[in-house]
Amino acid sequence: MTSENPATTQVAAFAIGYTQYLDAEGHVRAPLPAFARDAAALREMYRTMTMVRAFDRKAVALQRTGQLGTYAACLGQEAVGTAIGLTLRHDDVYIPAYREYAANMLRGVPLQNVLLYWGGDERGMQFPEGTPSHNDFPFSVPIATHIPHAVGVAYAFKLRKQDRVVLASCGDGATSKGDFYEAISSAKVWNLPVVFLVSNNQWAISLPSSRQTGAQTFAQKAFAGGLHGEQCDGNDVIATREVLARAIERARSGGGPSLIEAVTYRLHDHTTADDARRYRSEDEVKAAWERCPIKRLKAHLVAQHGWSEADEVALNDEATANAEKIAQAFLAMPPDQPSAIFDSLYAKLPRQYEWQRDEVVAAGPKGGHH
Amino acid sequence: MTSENPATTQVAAFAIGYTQYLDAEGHVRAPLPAFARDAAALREMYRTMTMVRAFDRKAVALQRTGQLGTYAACLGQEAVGTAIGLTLRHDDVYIPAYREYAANMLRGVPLQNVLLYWGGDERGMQFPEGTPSHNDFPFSVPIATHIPHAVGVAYAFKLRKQDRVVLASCGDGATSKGDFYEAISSAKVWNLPVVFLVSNNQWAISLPSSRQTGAQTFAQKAFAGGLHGEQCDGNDVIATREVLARAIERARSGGGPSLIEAVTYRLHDHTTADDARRYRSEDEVKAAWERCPIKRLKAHLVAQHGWSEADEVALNDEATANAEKIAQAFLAMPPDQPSAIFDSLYAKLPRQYEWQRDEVVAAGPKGGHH
Amino acid sequence: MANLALIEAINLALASEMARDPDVVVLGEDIGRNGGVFRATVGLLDKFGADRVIDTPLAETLVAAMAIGLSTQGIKPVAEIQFSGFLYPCVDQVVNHATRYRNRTRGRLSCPLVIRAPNGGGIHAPEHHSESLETTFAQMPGIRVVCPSNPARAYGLLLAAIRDPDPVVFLEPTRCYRLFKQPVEDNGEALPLDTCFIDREGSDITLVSWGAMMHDTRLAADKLAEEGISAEVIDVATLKPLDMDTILASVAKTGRCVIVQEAPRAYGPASEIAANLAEHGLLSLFAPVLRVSGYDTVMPLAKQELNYIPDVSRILREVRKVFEIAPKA
Amino acid sequence: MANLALIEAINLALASEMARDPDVVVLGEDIGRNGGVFRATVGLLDKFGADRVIDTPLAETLVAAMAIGLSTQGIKPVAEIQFSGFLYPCVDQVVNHATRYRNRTRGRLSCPLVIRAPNGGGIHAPEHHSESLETTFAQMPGIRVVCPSNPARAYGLLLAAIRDPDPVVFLEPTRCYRLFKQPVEDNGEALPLDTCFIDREGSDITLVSWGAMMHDTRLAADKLAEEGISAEVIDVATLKPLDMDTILASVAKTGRCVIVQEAPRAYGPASEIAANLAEHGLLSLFAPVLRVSGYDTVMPLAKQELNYIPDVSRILREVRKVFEIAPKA
Ligand SMILES: Cc1ncc(C[n+]2csc(CCOP(=O)(O)OP(=O)(O)O)c2C)c(N)n1
Ligand SMILES: Cc1ncc(C[n+]2csc(CCOP(=O)(O)OP(=O)(O)O)c2C)c(N)n1
Ligand SMILES: [Mg+2]
Ligand SMILES: [Mg+2]
Repeated sequence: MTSENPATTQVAAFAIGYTQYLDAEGHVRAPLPAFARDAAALREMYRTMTMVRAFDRKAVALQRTGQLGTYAACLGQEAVGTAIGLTLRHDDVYIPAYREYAANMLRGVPLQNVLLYWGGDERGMQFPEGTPSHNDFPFSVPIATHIPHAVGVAYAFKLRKQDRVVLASCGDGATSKGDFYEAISSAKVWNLPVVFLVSNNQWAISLPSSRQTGAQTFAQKAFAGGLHGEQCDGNDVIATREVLARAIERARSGGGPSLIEAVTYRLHDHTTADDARRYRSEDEVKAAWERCPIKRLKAHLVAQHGWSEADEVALNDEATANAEKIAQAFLAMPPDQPSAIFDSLYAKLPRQYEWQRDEVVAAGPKGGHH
Repeated sequence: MTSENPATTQVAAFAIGYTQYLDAEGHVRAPLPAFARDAAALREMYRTMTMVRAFDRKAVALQRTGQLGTYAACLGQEAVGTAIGLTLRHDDVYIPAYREYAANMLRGVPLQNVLLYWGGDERGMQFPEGTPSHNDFPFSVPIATHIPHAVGVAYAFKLRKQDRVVLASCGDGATSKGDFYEAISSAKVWNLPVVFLVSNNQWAISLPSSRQTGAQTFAQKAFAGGLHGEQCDGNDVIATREVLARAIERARSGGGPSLIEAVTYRLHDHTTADDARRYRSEDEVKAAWERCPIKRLKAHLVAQHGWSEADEVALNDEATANAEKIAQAFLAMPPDQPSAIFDSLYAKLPRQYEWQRDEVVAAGPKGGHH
Repeated sequence: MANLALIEAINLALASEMARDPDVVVLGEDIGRNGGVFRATVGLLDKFGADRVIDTPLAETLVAAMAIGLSTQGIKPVAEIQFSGFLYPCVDQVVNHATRYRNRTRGRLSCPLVIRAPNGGGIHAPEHHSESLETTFAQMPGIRVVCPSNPARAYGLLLAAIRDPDPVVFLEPTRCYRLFKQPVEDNGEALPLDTCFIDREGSDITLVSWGAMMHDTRLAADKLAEEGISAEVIDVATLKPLDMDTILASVAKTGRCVIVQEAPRAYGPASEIAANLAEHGLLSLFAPVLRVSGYDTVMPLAKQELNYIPDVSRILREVRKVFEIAPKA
Repeated sequence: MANLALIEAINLALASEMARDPDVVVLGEDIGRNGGVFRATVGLLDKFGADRVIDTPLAETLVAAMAIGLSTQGIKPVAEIQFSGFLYPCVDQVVNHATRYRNRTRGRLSCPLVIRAPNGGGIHAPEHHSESLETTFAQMPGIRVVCPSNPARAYGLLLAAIRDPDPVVFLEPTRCYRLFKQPVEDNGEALPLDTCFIDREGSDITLVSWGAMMHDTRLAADKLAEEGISAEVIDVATLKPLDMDTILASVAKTGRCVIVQEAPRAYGPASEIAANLAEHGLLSLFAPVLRVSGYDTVMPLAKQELNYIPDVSRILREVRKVFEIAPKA
């Protein structure tokens, strides 16, 4: 309350909490949650982040050598994807933006699908049957417009009395779009089982988050809809996993939607089509590397769980080999049929467009391009 | 903070204040602001509300007798319009939804223009030159989409280093639309001189505000953009005027945008095309009549400023006569030319459409209708 | 068999399909207790409960997006947008998502949804309530756009739209909601979504229309009949995909064609039909294809809407032009 | 006189008009320090300052709405939308407000604004980056829609768009941003916004196109010339209002017409042009009006976009059909 006016009474009050377990150096700042006292679980998280980072590096390399289209790297944001992948249940639904490849991987998406997609092939979003990802949504390049779909999906769960949860994720930039607010606000109206996750990586292409909004935190946007909102250190995979797990549990048990802001940093250019040196300082990026999620979990593993240099080398070798294998699988994919541009347009192509399909088939494939 | 977790620290906190001077009975709850200690000023506010209420009643009567199209009454919400009209400066810009006729009137709109508009004649929004309203925006029937225009207008003021302010108003329903959030959030990014005013009249047609949002207040939506947000009793013209005046002053002096929620009640059907008995109880409406803005200011005037029954009768007679005069002026308006549907479409009608204009002119007017 | 107005036929189709298929839900603003601003959903809340008759907050983008989310889970949402001018906030969601999830996931997700809205003017409604939005949606790949013109077709086409596995925009002729009644049997039978209806057969000229303008087109055909001119009247009904076969067959027979739409002239559906005639029917045409349309101006407010909306006399004027150029033999 | 690519001509026009008119501002996402994702606004921030070169939050509805607000105050905003697929959130604002404030207030307020965006595919961009949106906007009353096809016209048409007192949607051919260069003089001279350009004169057939497809249409005309067929090539340039006079005069001369567009076929601009030919040019036509177009399918991702976008061979195929039906005398 700014006012001391006796005519004014306080009618509502709110606060935003920020959760961190591991600081940038990997020091433990607070008693760890159960899952994070288990060395195997920590190693698994570390492994996931490392595998994804190697994949990410390989994808950028493929793009730089003309073998892949525009690619959005997840460098520095591996903890968020990992936390998502480890907290959602098999039958939950994940509605991602893009850039959280660890989550896709953990939910069963072969990473060559990610390359297919950025390589300009719709088959990339055909996630495999039998995996959790099969019910997940494809990447959403249009910013924020996928978020209100979570409201519909969660409503369907509620209607069918299923205890499934939806997680919709987006970036800091996405929170400026009306779709974001329409989604979070309506989700609370019906108290739906949704978690909205904002990966605040400090930048929306060239716009720093400080010029994206005048709000001190992105988490407080929750109050616009009366949702639970909180912040976590998105480079601390333990904090992110814990805060997400609580939000998912809240949603599953009828406690309604939450908005979680994971504070992280985009270490790479926005995409391979971008050159971040135009608009941000090397110093800032260098400082951000110090807060990298992999570095800090490694420090913790080394300090507390006997992670050795040999472990590290072996893991890195495995990750590099795996990334290579993914790249090869991607490059070996035979191109799709030209007719495919009609085959999934409608359940059954209206007879009115059959001649167009025939024409494309007759013309044969034209100018494939990576 | 819900969490007692030592890993969690509070990083932001907010509160919403509610301002009221006159309660429903007209009792003074707190020391009055200067303007409200002046009997003449209070009488003028009372007069404005009474004149508008008589106009409103007449407009509904015109519609019921087939002389006017669908009309949105302002019954019960006269205080908000009055407060707006009295706080904005001549050269400020007012971007209304609809339903705040007192504000339009105080800014120089002849009320027959309001009838023209609801009667289906574009000339209604041609506010007269030489009045403050000449720079105001027309009513916005599409909900909320006019609100972000305030950002552009305020940006223009800032660019030109003018100390003018924009006030954009809307209803509780409007706060569910993305346009609303895009506007409030971006206004804060540039710290623009805007006041966003939500007239929370408890209903958006048939949807009660409790099902419009899960937020306890509409004012707290301000926090989504880091704006100043507060609530006032929108049926207390003193509180509304005071809170608006502070917000306008804040905007004018570089303090940035505010979001003000005026808590009021829609005593009439949504419009003359609506029948509110379908969805709300007579008891609720009856109770709301007890909080009516005119009733309480009258009580205060009677108790504190010697307002007599003779004063009341004289004012009511004047208001009725005035409403009658407005209605007559409206009914006497000759119809617009058919060609008018082309004349303001472009600055100069492209030659490509001249034949269409000619055709309309040749056909002559068809089926005028009230 | 009940004698129903078009809006009642819509209500009947909704109630009928909701009873038949528990996966059908309706959503939109004021559609619950209030029964919809045009009363299309009246009675549904009591019959099917608030879980399936969903009053949404005031946000059309959300309404479309929520329908998309629901539909990906196999729910069949029928979303109502209150007035045509408020369909625009749905455009982004429909074109970038509803029409694409199937294609983008190669069939993994899909959007069997319907968005219903009143379309067009003529009832002296307020500003932004009377627009004609066929082209806005019909130009989108992956969609169906349906414009019923009478109660029985509204019933059968709406059933078809709900059952269709892909997104359907269902534009109802506002002006005809209560203009006339017709016997409508609640037989649960859908009508095809890819075929024009031949409203009446004729030999001298083909009149093509859809939605509310069908009413005036039928009246114009009556008038022509009095004058000994036999007009074949085609109700396009489904604008996307467009059934040119029926229209071309008719024009092959009559050699003359006038297309009637309420939408502004430029880039309207009549242009698409005329373009197809210029491509596939040129050799059967005795005369230019003329379009009767709204003007290329903002839909006027109530007092002037009749100066904008085509009427029988405007239709007849164009028909006469055709016969002047190509007189009846 | 500098030799400029189309994107450089856009940049030159912006810089030139901003220097000339202090009321011109640019706004959009990443247009400041970053210079725009296609570099259209590079250098403007340093020249004109952050007040006039406005990086907006990520919200296209806001970008359009803010431009509207600015323009009502006599500022002349030029808003950039990064990619065509993100124009859709502007639709509601443009159709319900930008095109209407003048009319709704009977001239009291107006919206002298420009919304610029890349349009169409062919550069292997990600999803939702390659759509063709002419019809989305051209169907709106009260608007102008401009599609430049080369650097010099982009310069002159953009100046005209900025100076025009009404809203203009300026759709730039993404594929031509850097495809070729052309001498462009910074002479501050605007080109007309209501007239087609006759790109080259010819006598046997009229080829009509605009934007990026003009490039392929010119190549097709070259090829036809080699075969002794003289094609008149018309660059429509301004799709709304549409200059049919120039097109009709050409077809009156050639008797044959093929229209080339990248947008999906149904309800595309080619249909509007063909409809006008079917109405006003029927008697001069020796052969059906054929349309070369994108297909009625979602714009495919990069790997398949060339299976979608028309090319010279598809243009030539339709031209040959015309000459089969109506051989050169
Ligand atoms: C609706 C829309 N507008 C613009 C773009 C272009 N664009 C792609 S990513 C991006 C920035 C996104 O920022 P943020 O939401 O923070 O996500 P991040 O990329 O940082 O993960 C923009 C503007 C887009 N994809 N969609
Ligand atoms: C975009 C849009 N959607 C729907 C409507 C139909 N409609 C008119 S008023 C209204 C309710 C508005 O509620 P609120 O914002 O609270 O304002 P109030 O009428 O209560 O003053 C609705 C849904 C509209 N005018 N615009
Ligand atoms: Mg970001
Ligand atoms: Mg309200």
